Parts: sequence; structure tokens; C-alpha cells
Amino acid sequence: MVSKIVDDVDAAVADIPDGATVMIGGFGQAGQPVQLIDALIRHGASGLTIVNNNAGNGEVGLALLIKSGFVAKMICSFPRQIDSQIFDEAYRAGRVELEVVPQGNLAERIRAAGAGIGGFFTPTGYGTLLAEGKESRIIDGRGYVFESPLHADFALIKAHRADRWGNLVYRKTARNFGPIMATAAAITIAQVSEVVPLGELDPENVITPGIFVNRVVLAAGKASS
Amino acid sequence: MVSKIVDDVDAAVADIPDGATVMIGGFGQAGQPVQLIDALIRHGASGLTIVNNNAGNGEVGLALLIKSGFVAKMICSFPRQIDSQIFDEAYRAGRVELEVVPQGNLAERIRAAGAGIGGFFTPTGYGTLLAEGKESRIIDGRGYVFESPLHADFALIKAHRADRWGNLVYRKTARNFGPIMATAAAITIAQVSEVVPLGELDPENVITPGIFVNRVVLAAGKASS
Amino acid sequence: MSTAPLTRTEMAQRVAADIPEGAYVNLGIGLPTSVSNFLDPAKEVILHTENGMLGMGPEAHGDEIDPDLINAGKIAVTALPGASYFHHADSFGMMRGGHLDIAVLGAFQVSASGDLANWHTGAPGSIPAVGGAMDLAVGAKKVFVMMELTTKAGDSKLVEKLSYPVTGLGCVTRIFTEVAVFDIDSSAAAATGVSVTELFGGATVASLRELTGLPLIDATSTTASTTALA
Amino acid sequence: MSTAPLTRTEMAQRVAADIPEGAYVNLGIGLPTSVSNFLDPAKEVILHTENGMLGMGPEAHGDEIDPDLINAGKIAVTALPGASYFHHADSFGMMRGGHLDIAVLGAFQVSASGDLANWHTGAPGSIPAVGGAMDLAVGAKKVFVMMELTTKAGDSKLVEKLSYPVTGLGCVTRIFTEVAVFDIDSSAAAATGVSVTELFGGATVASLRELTGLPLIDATSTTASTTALA
Repeated sequence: MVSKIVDDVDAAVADIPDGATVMIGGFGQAGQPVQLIDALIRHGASGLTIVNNNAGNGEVGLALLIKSGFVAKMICSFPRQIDSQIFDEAYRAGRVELEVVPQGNLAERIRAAGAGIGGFFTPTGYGTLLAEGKESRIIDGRGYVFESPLHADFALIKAHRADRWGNLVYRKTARNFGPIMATAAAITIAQVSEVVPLGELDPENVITPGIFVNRVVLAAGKASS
Repeated sequence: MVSKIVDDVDAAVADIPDGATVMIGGFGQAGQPVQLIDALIRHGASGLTIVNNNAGNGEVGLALLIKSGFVAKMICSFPRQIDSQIFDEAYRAGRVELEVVPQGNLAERIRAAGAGIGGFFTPTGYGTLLAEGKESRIIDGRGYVFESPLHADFALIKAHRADRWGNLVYRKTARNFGPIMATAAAITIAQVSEVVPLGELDPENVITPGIFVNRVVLAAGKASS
Repeated sequence: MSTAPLTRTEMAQRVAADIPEGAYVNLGIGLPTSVSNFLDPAKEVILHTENGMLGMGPEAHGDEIDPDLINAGKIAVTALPGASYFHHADSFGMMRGGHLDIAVLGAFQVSASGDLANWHTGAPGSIPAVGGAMDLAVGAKKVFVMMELTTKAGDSKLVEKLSYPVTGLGCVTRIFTEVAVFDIDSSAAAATGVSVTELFGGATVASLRELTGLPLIDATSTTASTTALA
Repeated sequence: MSTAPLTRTEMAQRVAADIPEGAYVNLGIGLPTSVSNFLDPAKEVILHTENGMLGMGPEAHGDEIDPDLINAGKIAVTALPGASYFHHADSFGMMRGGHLDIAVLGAFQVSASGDLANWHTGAPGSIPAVGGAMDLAVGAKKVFVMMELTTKAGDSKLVEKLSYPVTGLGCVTRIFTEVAVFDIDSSAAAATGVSVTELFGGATVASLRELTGLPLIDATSTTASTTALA
């Protein structure tokens, strides 16, 4: 019998090595796998490259991971926020490297990695500072920039329900990066609010098929944040 | 009040001009919008470029459209089938041009058009006859071929249920090309089995958001096939 | 013609009046978000939020607040009947693929050829952050900019050539300011592609030509400043 | 070692034995489809069909037949608990992105470096048709080929270099035939990358070397011919 259910978040992240590239789902708090992030902090792997839309808020979750000194590089679209003081300070102190990617290019690069695309031309960013040093091309009279797929060693995502095959459904706008990050990582770990029996998720409505999910962990109790 | 519901299939296809590029959903019979195809035959636009996975089966639907002499070119992955005699004869007589595209590249080219991608590198077809004359590139030690987006003037698709905003859900493997063709055409026309009140489709389960759909027509009665 | 420059509320009302029924619209973070307050509830406009939703409803209050249902500004919102959720690649494909009718954005500067600057001041030491700004700029069929026409220092933000870092080239189609509405025809030569279609609060085409240094076309009597869906 | 060459049924059984529990597998049209008949029902193998489904069940019969639920060969099938449906771009992204553990395909020829020919005979006047063959060849982590070792004319279909048009380069990892199982190590030099891991029906490594003209490695006593998931 196939079962991807793992007992607890600490076991789920225990093999993430130093220097890994880790995608973390979420847009703001919605879809952020806070309990997996807390487990990653406890686990203590260092020199991580983190892919997330933002660079942490307040003093919890991703911000706390950065504060703990485990993050060598952030790949994101919008690091600077009203409460991104942890990242701001780490960045200005030169402790964290930053790669800023337009949000849609970030999403498309993640999707490309999951779909085996070697690279693509996007109009977003053409003629801007963020295209400097990148290949560009005029196609049918329009300017495009070449972007490469963005792969990860691990993806930590949050979903709503899962079955033991790892099929996932999400909740509202908490879906955001989860489905594409699940496709782009060698190992995808999903924290979910509920595990249901196999066959209970309607096959028409499964958003992430279990083929993209390696481990499912029921996020019980309260996260640090 | 926004309503994309059109009274009948003939009205739905009435403005398709000669020479148009028309995507037609379906994989075999599943998802084939037979009643819209029949309306297109009655409408009589000629010199069409048709995008479909196959090139018609038997003497109905797409095969009949080809037989009627309205198709100048087929873009597909698998024209040759046990019952593709209509296409076979038209092709051998030089009446229909053929562009064969590997099935996944066909899907990805359609998706790229819908997503505003100017082109992409795919490993599929690299080193084969179907890559001849195309740009190729080695990326991280692997061979890739450059493929361009595939746009259409119209897409004719079949879905299961719709609301008046054009939100669609599909049924089982009849989903196939519908969701991506809907994104790649200037005008998308969906034949559906049922129109439900706005708000009845669960927002979590909408597969094609109405932004991609211009006309919805209830396919009542029996199609010619 | 109004007798005073438009307030921010009136600007939002003015933008709302140019959004037709059935339009798929993305309202940028900040001032553009307020446009939603002035959309006629009797006409259906379908709002997109780039974090993954169409059919976004008003801001959520009290018991309606659900941390899993937020807009791009991370504010709790509601969903209308007919809404749909989708993931980030689909959402930005929707934008990049040209499916949105209108995006309403703020700006630091807009050039006479429709180039937009709204993501980065270029100030030394500032941390770059772009979010979805560049995607919205290149993606929507029409890009409306909503901004005050001058900086605090009194310089025009409608300029011949951007001095701020570019967000998107040749993308802005209409600019709503407190003193005038401008249309940009990006197919015309940059310097001659800008028309004034409406004036508020005593501004004149002549005074705006002086302020902007551009040979603005006077279209105040000829242009019906409404938007039809393509 | 068997005393007779394997029948087609036995070949399907032999392939099935190399598919471990939990594997995500695509069975190509034709002979490979029959492998599903020999998967142990007690072990869960998750079948993919490229027209848009994971968790495909057995062929449908009688009242189960639903024209909206078919496999890539356009045969009516069923869905298992845990199934999911998706559109064509997602389905082929799943393949191209390397998420399938195993694809089982037929072949006209396989080269010593794992090149596959199975889509086109190259015969003059034949209408080209590729379907998903090239996507399956490049996409799966392991590509199993199931074929008779020789043509009707008695020529080996395992060759040093393809004479048929290529489907995919360096993609085949294992070949199941009626007389032997071969493993291909595409990191080795082409001529020396092919091992014989099992023999059936009296074939010997020497006889196979003669038939194929390849310096086959004898791994019949050293290789455990089972597949573990990566």
C-alpha cells in the first residue's frame, strides 16, 4: 500500500542538507507552510537558497529562518515590505544574497522546471534593469527576455486536504505557488489540515496529483507564529 | 448583466471567416465539440487551418469538415489512424497541407500562446526529423528544440457545465485540450451539456475561468455523429 | 469641466467610469484599489487579483475575514458568485497572455510613448522589489495609470523620456490625473502621441504643454473618453 | 532460465515483475498496454494515460463504459480511487518534466546507446504521425522497451545505430524481448553499454552477440534484474 503520510514535520524535513535549494509556498501568510518552516529552523540546515514570493514578514516563519542565519540566498519577487525588517537588515549587512525576479517570471520559471522546459522567452521585464545581462529577442515585433527554469531540491508547501497518494486540494487564494512548486522540486513536502481516505477527493477537483508529492504531514496544533 | 450564452450553435460560429485558424478540442471522440463542428460545416467558411490532436475519424465531425473541402491545413500530432481515410485521401491528393507536431509540444505551444510566452525550448523531438530546420540548443548538457506559440482565431471546445460568465468544468478525460485551447484563441466557443446559475460552480473547481470564454452554447439534441 | 482639481476620490470615480460592464480588470495596490469602491454594483465588472482569483468581491469585514482569501495587497477580501481560484503560473499566464481588459496602476513617471516607471526609485541603497508590476504592465490590453500629474517638487510625471527605471515599454494607454486625462497612442511618434481628452480644475491644454514640455494634442472636444471592450 | 522463448503474455508478465509498488507508469499503446493485466493487484501501481489521467483502472466493460473516460489508445477504461484528471499541457508537462518513473514502449529498433525508433517507418509515401511517442521517450525516468528481438526477416532490432527515424536519443534503459532482457547504460560508450541480464529459451550471450553484432556484456549472473524507484 502506498502511503506518503509522514508522522511529524520534523521527520518530514530531516534530510534537507546544507546548501539545498528550498522552495517555500505562500503569498504573504496565505499558503505559507509555517509548521514546516519551523521544523526547518529546528533542523538547522544552513547555506540554504530559498525561493518564495517574499522575503519574510515580521519575526516568524521565513523571517525567523533568515534571522537564524540559515539562508544564504533569497530568490523572490518582492522582498521589501513594511515588515521585512529581518531580511532588510541581513541583506544590507551582506549576509544574504538576493535575486529579484518579476512575479510572473518567477512563477513561470518554477512551472518550466516542473514541465521539463529548458527555458522560455517572456515579454515581462524586457527593456528593464532586471533583463540586464540576459538574452533578449524580438519575436513578431515584440521584445522578449530569456528566462531559465528554476529547480529545487525540496519544496515545502501548504495544502488543505490530502489523501495517502499525496493528491492535494488547496483553499482559496492559499493555492498560489503550491501547485507549481510541487512540480519543480525533487522532493515535495506538503503540510495539510486534513488527511482523507483514498477516493474521497473528487478526481475532477484534485489540483496537485500525488505524482508531484513525496511526503504529506498533518499540521496539527499551533505553529510558532 | 454579463451573459455569454448564445442561443444556438449556428449563431455561435457565424462570424468565422474564410482562412481562419480554428482549434478544435477533443482527443478521439472524448471532448470533441461535434455540434459546433457540424455548425461550422453548415456555415461553410473555407481555407481553414485546423488544430486538433488528430485529423478526423470515420465520416463525421472533423473528418466530414475535411471531406467538405473546407480545410486547407491540419496541425496535429497523429493524423494517421485506422479510420482516418478521409484525411488520408485528401492529404495524398494534395488538397490538405499537414504539420505534424509531437503531442506534448502541440499542447505546450497552445499553452504558450495563451500565456504570452514568445517561444520555448523543449527536449521532445530533439535530434529527430520533426526538429529539422528548427533552432536547437544544448542546455545543461541536454538537447532542446525551439518551439513557437500556436495562436488561433477561434477555439471550438466541449465542456460539461458552464455558467453565464463562461466558467467551465469538464468531464473526465474529455477535458484534454479544452482548457488550453480556450486560452490560445481570440474567440473561444464552448458547447456544454448544462448551463447552471452563476455561483453554482465551486470556485475551487472551475477549470476554465470565464475570462477565456467568449460564447457558451447548450448542445441540445443529437449531433450528426 | 470641473472647477477644482479632482480629489483622490474623484479620480477613482473618474477611472471607474471608464470601466465597462463585463471587463476583466486588475486594480493595482494602493490608490488603484480604491477604484473598486466606485464601480456601479448594477454593472458586472470582474476583478482579477494576481495571487490567484477572478471575481474578487469587496474587502472582508468581521466574520467574513478568512486568512486564505486575500488580494495582492494582502488585504482580506470576499469572493463573488462566479469566482474562480487558480495557481500563480495560471494567474500570471492570464496577465501575460493579454486576457485582462484593463490594469489600473500607479506610477512614478509615464513617458510620451507610454513607457511606465513604477517599481523602483533607483535610489542608491534601496532594496529592489518588483512583485507583479512588470507583468501587469506588459499583460493587460489597456493599462490605465492613475497618478497626480506633478511630484511634490512640482515636476511633471508625464515626461518625454523616463528618468526612473522602466517597468514596461510602450504599455500605458491612458493616464488619469487630478487636472487632466491623457490618451497615449503608442503607434504615433512619441512626442506627438499624447492627447488631452479632459481637463479639470482650470487646467488648460496650454498650461499642460508648458508643464510637461510635450506638444500635447487638444482632444478635449473630439474624444469621447469612454472605453469599449475590444 | 526458461526452456522456450517467452510468449507475448510471458513478456508482459516479465515486464510487470519489474514495476515496483508506488511507481507512476505509462504503458504505451499496443503490446505494452497488456502489462497492466499482470500487475499484482495487491501492490499499488499508478497508471498514467497521456490524454489526462493518473490512477487509471482496468478496461471498462458493459455499463462501465463512458465515452468521456478513455485511455491514449481510445479504449474505454475505469478510474481507481485516488485518480485525478488534468488537461493536456499538464499531462505532457508531467511526462516531459521527468515525473513518471517508467514508460513501457514498443519499438522498431533500439540502438546500443539507447536511441529509440518507434514512430515512423520512414517508408516513402507514409503519412507521418507521432502522437505522444517522442514525449514519452524523453520524459520518463526509465524507458522500458518491449519488443521481439528480431524482425520477420530475422534481423536484430537491437542495433549499433538506428536505420529507422529516431524517436528519442539515449532514452531506453531496459529492453524486454522473448529471448533476453538487456540493460543499457547510456553513460558508457555505445558499443559497450549493453548488458544481457536474463536469457530465455536457450539463447546464450554468445548467440546474442552474433545476432546483434554487439559486444554484449554478460550480466546474467551478477545483475539483479529488478527496478527500485529512484
